[in-house]
Amino acid sequence: MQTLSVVITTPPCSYSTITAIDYINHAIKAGVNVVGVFFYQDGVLNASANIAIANDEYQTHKHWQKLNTEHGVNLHVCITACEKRGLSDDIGDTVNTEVTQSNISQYFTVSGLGELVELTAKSEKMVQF
Amino acid sequence: MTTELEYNGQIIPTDKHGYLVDFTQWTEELAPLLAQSDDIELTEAHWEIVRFVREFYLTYNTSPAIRALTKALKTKFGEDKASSRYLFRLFPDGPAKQATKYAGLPKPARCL
Amino acid sequence: MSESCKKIAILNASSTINQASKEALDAALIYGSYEQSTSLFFQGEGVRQLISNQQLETVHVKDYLKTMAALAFYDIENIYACKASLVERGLAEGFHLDDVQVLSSDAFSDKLHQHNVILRF
Amino acid sequence: MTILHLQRTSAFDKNDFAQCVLSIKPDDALVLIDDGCYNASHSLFINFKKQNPTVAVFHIQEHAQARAIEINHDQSSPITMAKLVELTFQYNSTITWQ
Repeated sequence: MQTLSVVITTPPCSYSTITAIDYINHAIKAGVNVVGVFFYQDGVLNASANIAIANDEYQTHKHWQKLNTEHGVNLHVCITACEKRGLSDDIGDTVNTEVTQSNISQYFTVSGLGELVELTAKSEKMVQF
Repeated sequence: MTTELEYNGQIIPTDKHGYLVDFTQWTEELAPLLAQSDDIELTEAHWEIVRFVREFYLTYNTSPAIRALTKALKTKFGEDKASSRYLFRLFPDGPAKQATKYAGLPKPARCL
Repeated sequence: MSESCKKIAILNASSTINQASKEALDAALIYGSYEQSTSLFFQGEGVRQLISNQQLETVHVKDYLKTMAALAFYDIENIYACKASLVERGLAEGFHLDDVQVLSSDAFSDKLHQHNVILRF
Repeated sequence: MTILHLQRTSAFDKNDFAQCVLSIKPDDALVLIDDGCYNASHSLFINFKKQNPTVAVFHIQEHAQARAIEINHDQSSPITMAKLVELTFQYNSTITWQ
């Protein structure tokens, strides 16, 4: 089976991201094993749990969700790139509070660049969008 | 969890993970205080690494990831002190994480 | 991961004072620290990252260029710059790194073609 | 080894395409994607075609259509996204010029 990983560096509101999702869906349809998607640079913004896009526009975040839930595609975000951009899985982890919260969508996995290296090693092809 | 250290009547701010906010405020006297929060008493072996990591940071503007650290240590101290086993014995939570803290450096990026 | 003997190329295409350039270096360092054979390529605006005497701190940008001097500790030894990009910008080969190989467009592309994975930032 | 070049930006806007054409070898292929389709009428593309008549060139048909770009089929072959997936596996590596 052909294996593929994809690196996303474009934000959710960029039309370029639509092309990436389209490409991944076609890869799955062709029977390619999509090992994982790695979100880096502004691409990590796709993982925000707070994205709201008007109903008559392309629902980038829902398409990522679908790739994860229906096709089991692992969506990895670089946590360092996330935190720089206001996305975190431990909001509230400051003095006097034990509660940690996350503004990263549950369909995404908090990872580091090490995961990019893993995906590179595990996939026949790596395509950047 | 504190967000500052008090030393000699001076208040030195730290981040929520206990790392100094401003690495230029570090002095050698602060290292044992920083190590205390992890229940570590600094020995000469610890100091070698702490000083080395600080020098690395001042030269390259980054803290070395574990592999780069061992490689750099090998050149200076030889094979024995450059194994990650040796380093983890000194810094059980991870040499990159702990040695940088005691050296007054910023917390290494979580993904590195 | 030791079974992987892929060669990784990080193609740097952004100018110096640009978050993308720093994040590209971070990615390169990670590949290096996982013992992946990694090369750095500088082309287009990317060649500006190699020029010496830049003072990033003047505009409050962390001087990540200093980190490039540590590349050898990450086993990153192949650093290539595109000659045409330098010439086009009127830049002399005054680099802050010693081991930069300046290559013609053809030779630069030949080197790129020796890599299995190419990421461009 | 061979490279599949994915050109996503327009040379009328950015200079990625100028670097892309310098990097293409005879056995590589070029795919115009997204705004990359605009390059079909850019002098860089026209010169590239003249100098490298044998290099395979493709464009994503829907991407050209969306932008009302007419591309002469002897300049570039229209392909679908499904074909792009196939191409990914026919070349050793890909570079995304964006």
